[in-house]
Amino acid sequence: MSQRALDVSALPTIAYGPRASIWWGVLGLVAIEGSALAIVGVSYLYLRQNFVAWPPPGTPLPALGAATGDLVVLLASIVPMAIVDRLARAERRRPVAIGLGVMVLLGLASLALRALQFAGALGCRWDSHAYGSVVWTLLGMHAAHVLTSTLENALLMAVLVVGPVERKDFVDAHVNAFYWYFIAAVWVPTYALVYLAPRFL
Amino acid sequence: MSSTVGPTSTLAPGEAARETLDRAALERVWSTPPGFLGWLTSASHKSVALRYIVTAFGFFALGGVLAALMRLQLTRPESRLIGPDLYNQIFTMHGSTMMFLFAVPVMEAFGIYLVPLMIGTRNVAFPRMNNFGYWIYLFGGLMLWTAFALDIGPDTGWFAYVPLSGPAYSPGKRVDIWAQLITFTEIAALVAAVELIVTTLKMRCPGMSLNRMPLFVWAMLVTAFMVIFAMPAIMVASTMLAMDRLVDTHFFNPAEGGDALLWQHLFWFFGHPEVYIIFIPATGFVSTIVSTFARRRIVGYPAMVLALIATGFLGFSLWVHHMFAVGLPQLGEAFFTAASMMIAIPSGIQVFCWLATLRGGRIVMRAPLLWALGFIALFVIGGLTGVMTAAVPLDLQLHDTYFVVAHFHYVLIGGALFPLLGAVLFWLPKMCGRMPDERLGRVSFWITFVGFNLTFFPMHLLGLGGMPRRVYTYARDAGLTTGNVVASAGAVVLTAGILVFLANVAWTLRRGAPAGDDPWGAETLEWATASPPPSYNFAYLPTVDGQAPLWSTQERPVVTGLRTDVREVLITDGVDATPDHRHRLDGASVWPFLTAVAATIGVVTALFTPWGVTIGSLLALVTLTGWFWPRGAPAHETVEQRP
Amino acid sequence: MSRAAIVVAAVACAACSGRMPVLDPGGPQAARIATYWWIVFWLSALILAAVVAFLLHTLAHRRVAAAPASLVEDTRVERRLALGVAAAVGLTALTLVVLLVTSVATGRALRSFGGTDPLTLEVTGYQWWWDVEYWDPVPSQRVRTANEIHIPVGRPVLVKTRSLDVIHSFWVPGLHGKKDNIPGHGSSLVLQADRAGTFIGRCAEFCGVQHAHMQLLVIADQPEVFDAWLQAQRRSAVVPTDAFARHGFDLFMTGPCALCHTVLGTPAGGRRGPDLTHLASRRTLAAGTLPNTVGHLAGWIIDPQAQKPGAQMPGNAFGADDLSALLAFLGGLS
Amino acid sequence: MSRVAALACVMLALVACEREHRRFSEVAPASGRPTHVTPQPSRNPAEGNAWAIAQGKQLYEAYNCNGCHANGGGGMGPALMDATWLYGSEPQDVYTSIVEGRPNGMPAFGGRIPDVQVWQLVAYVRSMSGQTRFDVRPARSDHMRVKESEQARRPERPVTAAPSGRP
Repeated sequence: MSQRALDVSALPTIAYGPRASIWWGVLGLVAIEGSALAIVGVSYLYLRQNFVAWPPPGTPLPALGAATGDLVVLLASIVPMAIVDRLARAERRRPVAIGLGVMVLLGLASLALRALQFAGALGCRWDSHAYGSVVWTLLGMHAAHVLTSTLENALLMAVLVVGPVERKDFVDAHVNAFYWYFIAAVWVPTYALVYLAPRFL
Repeated sequence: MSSTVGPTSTLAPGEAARETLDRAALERVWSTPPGFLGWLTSASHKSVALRYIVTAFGFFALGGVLAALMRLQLTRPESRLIGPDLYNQIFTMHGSTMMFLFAVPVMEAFGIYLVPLMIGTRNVAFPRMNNFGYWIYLFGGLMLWTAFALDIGPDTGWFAYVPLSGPAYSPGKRVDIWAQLITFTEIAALVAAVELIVTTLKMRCPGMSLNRMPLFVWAMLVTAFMVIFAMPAIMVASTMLAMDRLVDTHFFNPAEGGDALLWQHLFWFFGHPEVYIIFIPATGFVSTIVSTFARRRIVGYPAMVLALIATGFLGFSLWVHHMFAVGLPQLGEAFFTAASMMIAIPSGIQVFCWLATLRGGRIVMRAPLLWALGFIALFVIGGLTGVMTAAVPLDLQLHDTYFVVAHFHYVLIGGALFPLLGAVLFWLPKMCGRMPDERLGRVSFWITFVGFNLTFFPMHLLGLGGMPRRVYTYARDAGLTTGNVVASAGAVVLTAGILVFLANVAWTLRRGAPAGDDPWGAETLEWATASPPPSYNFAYLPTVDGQAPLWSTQERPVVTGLRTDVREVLITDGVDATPDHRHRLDGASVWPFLTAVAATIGVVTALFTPWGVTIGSLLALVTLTGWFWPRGAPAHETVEQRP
Repeated sequence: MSRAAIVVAAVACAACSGRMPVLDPGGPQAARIATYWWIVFWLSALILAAVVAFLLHTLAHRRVAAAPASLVEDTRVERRLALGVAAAVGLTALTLVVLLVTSVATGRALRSFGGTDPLTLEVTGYQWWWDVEYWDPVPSQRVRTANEIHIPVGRPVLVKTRSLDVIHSFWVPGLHGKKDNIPGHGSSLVLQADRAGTFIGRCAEFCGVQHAHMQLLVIADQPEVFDAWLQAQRRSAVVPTDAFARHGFDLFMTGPCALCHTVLGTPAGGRRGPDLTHLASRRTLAAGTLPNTVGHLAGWIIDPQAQKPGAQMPGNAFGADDLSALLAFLGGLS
Repeated sequence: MSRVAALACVMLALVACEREHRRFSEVAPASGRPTHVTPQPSRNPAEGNAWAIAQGKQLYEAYNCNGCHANGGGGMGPALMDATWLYGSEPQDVYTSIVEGRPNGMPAFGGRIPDVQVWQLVAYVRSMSGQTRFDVRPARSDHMRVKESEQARRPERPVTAAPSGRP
């Protein structure tokens, strides 16, 4: 059989980045959620055409404080996430667990800041007018992503603490990082659209 | 049965013994648990896909019954048989069922069944997700049909235009049911799409570089990408609609800055690609069938691939041709007319390549080929009427009339159902190991073909005669009676044809002659294994060196060294398919089923209260934790590390 | 088979075009569209015939497949096939360019109609009837009617489409294509009749339970006939002097009718249903559902849900005498 | 077991029909001439039906109830969403108010509005203060937002009390 066989037994059983199939799966998720957010963003601009003033009269410009804090937290969180990513590739169980714990705290901080934005910074309710509906939806969708990813990080941390730990858990940590980069990065245009655009449009 | 690919392979006696041992080990690891539990938990792409196909045809039958009811009502003018309220539910259910519960799922199901076999691997990339997608799909369909049985069927058309479908003009939960059906559909379709993309890109057998991929796999790949970029639009739109109805947002309320046209843009940005999501896999069927029975490769493989990709892109640039009657700027009209007409070029390329293939081949006339040939004729008609409706001036007359009904049934039945039925006959031997009856296959084709044209050709004339779509009746003196009577008579013939076809399938399953590995003499890898394929697909994964591995006279090496004690597959490079690493897939699990139940509880509760989202999420959190919680991996994969 | 279908289609089209409003244009807009239709139709028929003929010829002269499939190919044959495909694709592209250019030209022609002094109408779609207002700079000269439009032959008519509930679509196939009535968006189209006659119009966008029974009539008259009609429509109704009809008038005003319907010159000012000031001058009832006869009107008043289930008009249990009186009053609204 | 399931299905069906069924063909009883009709002491057929309440909402606008009761907030006439109802908040009470009228300006609509529509109006008026089932109350209309929608309204249990200075 050696003549007509391609022996793959020497190949590794773990891979990171685009070599791993799960990485492509997460890329698909990112494409789906990125398109969905983009479509809500386009809807925001489409609805803008129906208004003379944006935000409509009686609704203040969205306050920047909590949202900018959110921006700082999310962008800063890329650093610990990148460290977790590197530690995961080195398959270091305890440091990865600790790093994920930090990420969970940062995710909760972002969600707390988001709650402040809903509670006051937007200055309107979702059922006030179409402007209110679309900004609540944009922020809500993004918050749902932050929440999902934070829960994933927490679950993975629990797995790493309790065990038994498999090597593929580190690949999971690696793709969690990939997903988190997307979430942090996509907050920049979302923030610009919701908080900065009304000041220029 | 041979473990190598190519007609001349043989095995030495020692190797045969080894193969027997390997097969036994693989069967132990890959087989689905028996009984009801196995049915719930299966992680096999084949059993999940077969379930998908059977369920989809079940919904097809239900949708067909609705179509028959509509034809019955329209046979006579001013008929009182079915009232307008029920009729509106019926045509909405017919459209939603056929599009969301039959056409898209059945195409993706064929992809899930065939793609791993065609690219020479053991399963799809995420087997548990695959199972989850099926349950979500099934629960979505059951929800819709339960609602219909309770007189809460949606009644605003499969396009659910606001403000008619909005909170002010559609009280009750009918439209909410429709919006939540979209949630189910989109989850199932997206899961299958990601599944197919990752499987195709990362799990092709060594040697199957992108330029050697079978055209059917290309078609499924393009389709999956279209799903990924089209579905989010309807996901956003239906969420907006549900929120307008449930928590009083104003997305579509013109008095508060919302916009009815926003819905149309979002819906058709999904809705038009949707048609290609159904049609492109069908072209994959046709390419495969034509190539097999013309006994030669498809003429112009690169042109075919480019045409598929071009269709995928162009499909997103012509949604506005569903909206010409709203009144658009002139430049916009010209652009969208041009884009809509341009898509005829890739479609034309495919048709001409099939014709050239037949011309240059040596044709074996068998029933599956007959369905493919019928497709070519009907699809050309549907394509030409499509060009007619793409021109703004003509569309202003034809839009929303029975002409359009005729057009899209030519495209969807002629262009997708005919190839699908051909594909059922073609792959039935592979799926069940038995040959369908040739004569019944031909008879059912001719009855269906005649019945189809009798039903839908007169509808062109009805449209020109001024009959709008979605009317439950028409006046006695409107001059529409003859056309409607002919169409209804045609529907009887069409139904008879489909019934003969189904009888053939039923006969095949019980009495069909044994098929053997490759009864048609086809070219792709699924024919290199047993019929039906073993749970692990191939004892040794094949390698290929060309587009038609089974027609190659070269003997090719097989892959060895994959573990047989766990569900291990080979992950290869995305472009040239060189081996990269070995990967262990998850096995059967009940958690995907439970997660689907959790999601369903959440979605159904969300019909009544926004808390449904929270309830569903919390339940899903529990089941997902169960899903991903480690349960002892094989020793070589656990980490022996200081904690 | 399909060739036969095409022949049948062509014959059927030719035979029925008299009965098909789209192909039997009554004005320049519909005529332009019909011309374009015939260009596209014959080109399409030609293409379909060519494809089917090629396919049938291929099947009739097919080579027998004795040997199993092989990958050995004759380069000369391959070249010929590829050239054939390329030529066919080129022809397709050329055809599409022709169709695109003629389509854009037709579109431009449709926009160029309009003239300087069009008759202006505002057509508002409601579930499930049409409200029509003839515009005039002097408010008192405006005319409101329902489900029936009279236009003068030879003069362009600017139809402004709008809606206050759901989306409808104004479509008179004998005169022009359709234009949607969309809440929050105004739109318009210009149509014109070149011959006197009655053209049936319909709502073409699904708008709810009674979408099927939402028609209107467009009646093209010679200009002087039209002017007389318009003058008549400007007159308010008068309170009947005849005691019987007067009883009907009282019933109308104090009963359920006046809450929904307007009769100009009387206290009735409801706007939920059609304006009835000139009901008796119209040809149909209930948006083209029934002919306007006394019998049908009586049936409609008593039990509209039997004729048009789901319509907004409720049933009314009038006694025989009251009903006759009401009909006498309504019959006087000409 | 299967009997329980069947029973559950039947009940589900009844619930669904009650909530969703659209009764187009109900012909109103005699309403040709203004008469004083005494309310039937039956339960309101429109109360649990989403479509009927939505019809009531449309009629509320069409018959210009807003003219005096301004979106339920009150104006020339009393508010319809507060905690104290002058003439009672039970369906029969509201029916009587509409059909027979009330002192100080509420006209009698008996004979002008068919009975079916009166019951639809009654159900809608009660839904404004959240007194009907939450799953049949209307969502927002396609108008300017002036108040929260009926479905978002917290249920009110108003008491009947004639204010001082009025009979």
